[in-house]
Amino acid sequence: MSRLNSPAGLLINRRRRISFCFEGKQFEGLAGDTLASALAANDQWLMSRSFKYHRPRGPLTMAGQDANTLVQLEGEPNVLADKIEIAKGLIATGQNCNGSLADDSDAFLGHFSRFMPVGFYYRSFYKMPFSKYKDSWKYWEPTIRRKAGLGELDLTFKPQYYDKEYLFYDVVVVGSGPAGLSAAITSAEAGARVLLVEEQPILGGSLTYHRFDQEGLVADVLRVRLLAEVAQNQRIKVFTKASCNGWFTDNYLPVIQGNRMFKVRAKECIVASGSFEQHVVFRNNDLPGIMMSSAAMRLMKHYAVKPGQSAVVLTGNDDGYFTALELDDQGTDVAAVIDMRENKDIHSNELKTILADRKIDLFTGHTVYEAMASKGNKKVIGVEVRAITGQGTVNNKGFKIACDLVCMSAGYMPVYQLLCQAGAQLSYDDVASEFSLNKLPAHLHIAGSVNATHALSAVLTDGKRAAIIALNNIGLALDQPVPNVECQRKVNFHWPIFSHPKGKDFVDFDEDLQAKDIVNATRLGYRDIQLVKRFSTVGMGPSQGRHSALPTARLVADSTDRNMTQTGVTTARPPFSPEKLAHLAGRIFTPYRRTTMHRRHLALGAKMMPAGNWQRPAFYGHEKDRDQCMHRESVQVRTKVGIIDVSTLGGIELRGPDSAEFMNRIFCYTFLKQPVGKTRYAVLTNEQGVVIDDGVSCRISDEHFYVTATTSGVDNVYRDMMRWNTQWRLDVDITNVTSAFSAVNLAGPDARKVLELLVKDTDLSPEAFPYLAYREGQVVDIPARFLRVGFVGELAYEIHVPSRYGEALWDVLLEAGRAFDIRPFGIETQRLLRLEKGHIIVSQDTDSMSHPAELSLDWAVNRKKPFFVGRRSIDILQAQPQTRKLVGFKLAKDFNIDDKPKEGHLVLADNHLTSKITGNITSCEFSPTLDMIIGLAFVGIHQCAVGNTVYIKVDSGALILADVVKLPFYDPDNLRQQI
Amino acid sequence: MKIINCPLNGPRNISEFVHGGEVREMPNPTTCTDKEWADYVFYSNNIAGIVTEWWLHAPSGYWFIAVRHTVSDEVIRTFDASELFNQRIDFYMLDSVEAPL
Amino acid sequence: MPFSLLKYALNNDYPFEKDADLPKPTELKSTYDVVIIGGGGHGVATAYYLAKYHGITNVAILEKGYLGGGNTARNTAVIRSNYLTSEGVSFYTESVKLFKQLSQEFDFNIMYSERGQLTLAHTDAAVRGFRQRAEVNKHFGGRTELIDPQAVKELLPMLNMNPANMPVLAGLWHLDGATARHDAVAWGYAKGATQRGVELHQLTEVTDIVVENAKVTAVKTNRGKIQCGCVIQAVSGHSSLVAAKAGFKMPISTYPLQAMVTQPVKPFLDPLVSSSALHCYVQQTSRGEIVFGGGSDPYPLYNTRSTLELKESLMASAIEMFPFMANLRLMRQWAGITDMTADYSPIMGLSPVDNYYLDAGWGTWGFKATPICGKSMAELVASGGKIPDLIAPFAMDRFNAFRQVNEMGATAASH
Amino acid sequence: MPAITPQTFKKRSFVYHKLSAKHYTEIAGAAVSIHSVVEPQATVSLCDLSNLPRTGFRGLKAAQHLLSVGLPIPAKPNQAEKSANGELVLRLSQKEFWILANTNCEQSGYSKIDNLLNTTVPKEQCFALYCQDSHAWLLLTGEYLGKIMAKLCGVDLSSEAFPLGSIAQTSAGRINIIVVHHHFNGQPCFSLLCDSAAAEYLWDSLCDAMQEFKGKERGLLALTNS
Repeated sequence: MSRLNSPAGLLINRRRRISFCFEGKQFEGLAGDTLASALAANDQWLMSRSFKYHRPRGPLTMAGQDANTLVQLEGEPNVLADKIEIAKGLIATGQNCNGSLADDSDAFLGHFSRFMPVGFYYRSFYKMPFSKYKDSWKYWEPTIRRKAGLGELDLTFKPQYYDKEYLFYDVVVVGSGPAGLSAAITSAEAGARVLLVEEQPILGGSLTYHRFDQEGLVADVLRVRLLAEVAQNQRIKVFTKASCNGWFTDNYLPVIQGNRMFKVRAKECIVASGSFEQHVVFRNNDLPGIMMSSAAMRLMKHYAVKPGQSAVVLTGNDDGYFTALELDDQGTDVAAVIDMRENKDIHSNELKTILADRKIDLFTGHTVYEAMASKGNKKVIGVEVRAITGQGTVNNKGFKIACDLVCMSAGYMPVYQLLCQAGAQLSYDDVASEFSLNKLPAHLHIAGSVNATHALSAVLTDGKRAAIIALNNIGLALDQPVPNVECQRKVNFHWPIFSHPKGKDFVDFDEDLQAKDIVNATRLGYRDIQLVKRFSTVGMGPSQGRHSALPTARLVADSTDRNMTQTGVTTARPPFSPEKLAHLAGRIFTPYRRTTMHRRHLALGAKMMPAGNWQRPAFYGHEKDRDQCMHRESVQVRTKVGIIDVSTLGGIELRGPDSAEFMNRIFCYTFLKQPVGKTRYAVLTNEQGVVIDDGVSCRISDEHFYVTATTSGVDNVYRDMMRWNTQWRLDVDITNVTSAFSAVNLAGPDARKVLELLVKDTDLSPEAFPYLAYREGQVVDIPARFLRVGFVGELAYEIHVPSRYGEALWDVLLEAGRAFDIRPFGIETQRLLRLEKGHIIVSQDTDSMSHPAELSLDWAVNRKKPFFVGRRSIDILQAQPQTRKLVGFKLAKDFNIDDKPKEGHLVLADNHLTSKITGNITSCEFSPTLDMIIGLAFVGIHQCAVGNTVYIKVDSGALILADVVKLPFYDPDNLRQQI
Repeated sequence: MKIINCPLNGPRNISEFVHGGEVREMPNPTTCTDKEWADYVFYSNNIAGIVTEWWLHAPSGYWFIAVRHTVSDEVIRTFDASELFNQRIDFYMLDSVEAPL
Repeated sequence: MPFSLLKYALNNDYPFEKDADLPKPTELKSTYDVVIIGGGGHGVATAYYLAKYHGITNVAILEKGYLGGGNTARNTAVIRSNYLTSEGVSFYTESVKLFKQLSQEFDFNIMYSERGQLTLAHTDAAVRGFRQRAEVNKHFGGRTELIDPQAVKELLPMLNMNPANMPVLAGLWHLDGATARHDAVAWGYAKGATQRGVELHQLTEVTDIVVENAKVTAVKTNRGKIQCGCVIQAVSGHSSLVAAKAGFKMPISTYPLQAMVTQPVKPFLDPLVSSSALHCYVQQTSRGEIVFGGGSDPYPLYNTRSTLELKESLMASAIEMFPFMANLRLMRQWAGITDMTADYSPIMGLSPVDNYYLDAGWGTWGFKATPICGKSMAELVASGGKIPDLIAPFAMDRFNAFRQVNEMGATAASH
Repeated sequence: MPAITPQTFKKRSFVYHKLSAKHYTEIAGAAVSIHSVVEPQATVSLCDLSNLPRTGFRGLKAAQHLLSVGLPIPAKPNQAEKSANGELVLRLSQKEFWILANTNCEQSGYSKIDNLLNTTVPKEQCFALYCQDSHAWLLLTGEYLGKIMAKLCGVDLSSEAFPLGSIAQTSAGRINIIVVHHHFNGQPCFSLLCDSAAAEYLWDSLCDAMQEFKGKERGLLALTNS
């Protein structure tokens, strides 16, 4: 494993060798190597197979900006080999190949490319002559799906720990090239707190690999100087190996580093993201060994890897010459420099003379027309060079040059992704033949080559310029003049596209798209760049058009007679580079709420069920014994005494002179005259007249109400109350006291006996404390609010205590209740008990259309009031003929419980299975107390009379007959709750 | 993430806020026509431009008013609701509809 | 390799113009019988059926951007009919039927793929609602069942049965659930419509609508004024704004809806899976990418910007459902603009302006209705305003009468 | 007399089930953890103060009421101020105030809170709040306060942006909390007040966030004496 001598190899530690495994073979690399550089150092250039034709692919950018080096790790697909560092024992394989990477039996697909014109799958795979399939896509899709996709997921993979952190900075600089460094230093020196974000392991950007001068000294000297200044400045925080992966409103920047996503808020953001070097389109331009000049430079300078023995440099700017010099210096024989520019367009004569001095052949006005490959297209072995005769046209004769490396410098595309996400726009400069950015939002700035500034000195000034403008926004560096930046350097060749009749002249490497594919898409009528993308899939691959955007725009503009700016590129969307779901999810926060009695329920073996963020006992016992448990618990409540934790019930306090007036406006019933010490049922409708919540209103004093709300509803009820009163300006104080109180409902004939053991300061006798009354007292020494309400239809006390006493309340009640066989019951049981009483549960027995009349709640609505929320809508609804009603129904005594209709089953208009749906079952249970199946259901208005038969269609498809009955089912005269 | 400047708590991430819909005047429920009421309950100008809206800062339970552009999403101004709602609102029965609403 | 591709192989320079799918741009005429505002799936479908079944071809589709560039391009291509109300289910059931034949009908592959859709219930309330949806669906001939956790597990062995501490209590298994190449649907309709003489004008924006004594007579565009017999407005995401040009309000508020997609991986997920409680739905495309969608943005906006917070919560849900996806990489995030109605049902039919027909309020469920909506709107227009029974319940004035068609819950996060 | 446990009294903390503390003492009629096993190098400590007295008042006359019992009134909302006796007065809005007991536990420190409740509260425009029960009270002390909270909360709580005496009513780990930056034993600390039903959740979230900094649960005395 030979490496170039220092100073080459900035990123590697020559003393630490690391062994790893690729495609089952053992390799050795150096610490700091990426998988790709280590493989290249071992002369292993084949790293992946292409998406469609399974063509061999090797390094293209060496910067993680292409899909050519996507490999499979254990438990992780689609990993960029030129980004991931090797580690001891790393095991990687190629992906998307049938067989092995070296021997992929799907490679034959390449020969069939002529059968696969752009969008071919729209034109085929749906007809199938002489076949039983009407639509043959059913038949083809599985095959095509198997071929599609790249890596494979390990379905048993267990996620590791990822988390997130918020950061706040005055200035965030994205990219640490010369522009970024100069911007960061300028900002910090002016007193700003700066975050400098760099994807690579070291700062410097192009200074770490690019060559700016003949001797190749400038870059290192400058980098060392700037890095020293950064290191000295305490105000600069440096993130390396970190990717700023998006721009979101108000400079909100996700920066991913290690297992953490930092969510950075920047007062000012300076993007110095540089530019992507662009490839030249010619036949077989995708062969391993053909790469961007910058890739070859990175291999040498970062990893001390010799990119090839004999090189051809294909360029459209001066940078190619410097690449040639570097290759020459590093012992790669430079067979020729092919400059697409005509002689007259090459301004620097000394570059030519240096090549001459070094005996490097230079062909100007020429291009590589085709690359020759070794067997199986595994590696480039030479190129055919032809003279350029016009835009994209060449002589019909050329000459061949043998080489194992082709470096391409067609020019650059600004790294516009973050900026276009921020709303910046691209416009094309025909003279410079490049896109440039404009219309940036406030507080977002660009500097360097992303700002179409290419000469090193200009780039440094541009960083300073951007910084000063940014600093001025936050009141810094006000005294410093804003330098103006001059840069004439032309780096883009106007038409580096040389289509070949035999194709394989790739525009998009990710998607195996050739020049003709793009043109043909427009010929088929898909002329808009967006349609071209959608039809041909250009730019839809993992590298999201980093290299295909510019040539595609050129081809589309040319074939639709529109200019480049009109044509544009497809929309840039986050993320900048593919990001793991784990990074986005981070340490997942799933808030939960617990009542103070939670541990007691668990200890008693409750089957818990989620209720919003709460957990509540459904019943006590094992899931499979649901019915028996509910049976036992309900009978206990009916015959002795039971206790249920109702702490999750919402509680809202209204205090002040206008409390009653406010209640009157919010709830349907009237509350002005509600007596102190009494409770009252309160129904809530929204402005559409739909019932959205209900609760019990307690009048504690003239100016003090305590009203309950449903567990899931209270937050919205409270918010609505607050908003209404922000408008009404009534003199009332509204407090959500839901978690300030823990509460239980002690229900059953023996409830009073239990309570009498514990309550000494309150007369619990029916005379002193009748049904629907409200009292305050103490349970032992626990301050408590007592509500005598009848939800379950027995003598019952709802006991609300300050939450800190909640657990103790449960303890003392169970202790005292033991003498009476007290048994806790869950909400499933409570649902059965209230069903026996015909009480509705809002959201179970109501839907998003139910208004009070449909629920027979007219009695709880006072339409004589001047106003309550939803009142006018109710008037309108009541004036219309009703269509349905919620009624109680029962099944025949002997009905088989196992065929019990379920909640959600349908009510039909008549006894024909196909007849109109008139309603649905909202509640249905077997009542052990009544020994029959009972329920609530919406039925058509013509069906709702007591005594009617309704037809229920159950999931088996059978029709069940049920009788509409008067509610309540149990204790029709409501005597039991009054005792 | 977008920042909204809460009049009580200062600039905060929008995830701390709950949108409460446009600030709209309720027609007199006792005198308006059914159509006017339906219009109030269901219909909306839903304009692409500057709207005045209710926003709640959830952690502090504070309702305030924001003026926002529904295309640029720029929040132009936020202020305490008392600027718009500065006096008690009452409702009256039909026989006294001339009373102010 | 199918024969249909042979011709391309035999001819090295195949004249693609010969069988172009879409004609080259042409000049606007001064008058059309029918002007359709909006060249999305619904607009071109309506034009297609007008031409095909009613012989009405003097039709101009005016698209301010590019064909199918609105929500047709941005939706996540879920096709299903498992709604809640009789009105909704019977409507969408018809749509699914039409979808199945489109490839043959167009002679253009829309890649209709019946995968089945599974919606997870994590609360007993959801179980009740799902059971009702299943029953209503079956009642109208749909293939939908409520399945127990065991059956869910068998269908998706890799699913976490207790995501975010929300146990999977049941699943709504909708066999008719399918997906298709959403763009291709618009292209196929456009192909069929233009081949029958309909004109598709892209980059043509309606700037004003001329209404004379309560009757629409012309539209003004950035390319000049056009007289017209009638207008169909099919501009999802901008319904209120275009209606305002015609002078009336709509019961709509407009919200962004975001979606995202991962890098392609080998197929492992057949059905479309969604969880109402986690506000997340997941499907794998035929290209191997995983597409995620969630709930709408929390406040109204006419802007397709992406937000990080939505992506964070959606990916958290995704990992809760499928933990092994943690190392999968997200590639792209985008957004569409959706018109939400108060009852989560669309608006189709007449408007306060004569000869001005509405196809709006499609919220997050417009794509799956494309064929039947186009067909019904074409009937409506061809009959000169006689409303087909199928869409009668969706008239805009249902709101004046407080007669909503409530699909809330049947739409949330499964689009 | 048997050792005091969290269940000795009927008043119980909302997070006591999470505490690993072995020893408790009585403070204001409830058990407060006084000590936990903790390595000396613990740079961050989390302490449950839920059983320490606190109260609040809201209304136009609330400020007046506080003044009448000799408590200071912070100038602006979202500011906190220590009273002479060491109570912490939080101003949460123009007319809402919370009072947290002095954290160094001489019983005298607590009488003041009781006074507040017992001394006649103005009849109107001053309503006692229920923060003793509606909210749990956790104390985060030591270094890295800002960095720990930055893993849960989107508000900049670094000492520069969130100086001593600041209050943030915000959201952490997706629940609402009130963060107060004050001094404890002369050291900067955060008092965290969250919905009492979500207290165990916040406790878990904080323990997770502290791990990186070797944070540990500690008892009140252990803190005061350190």
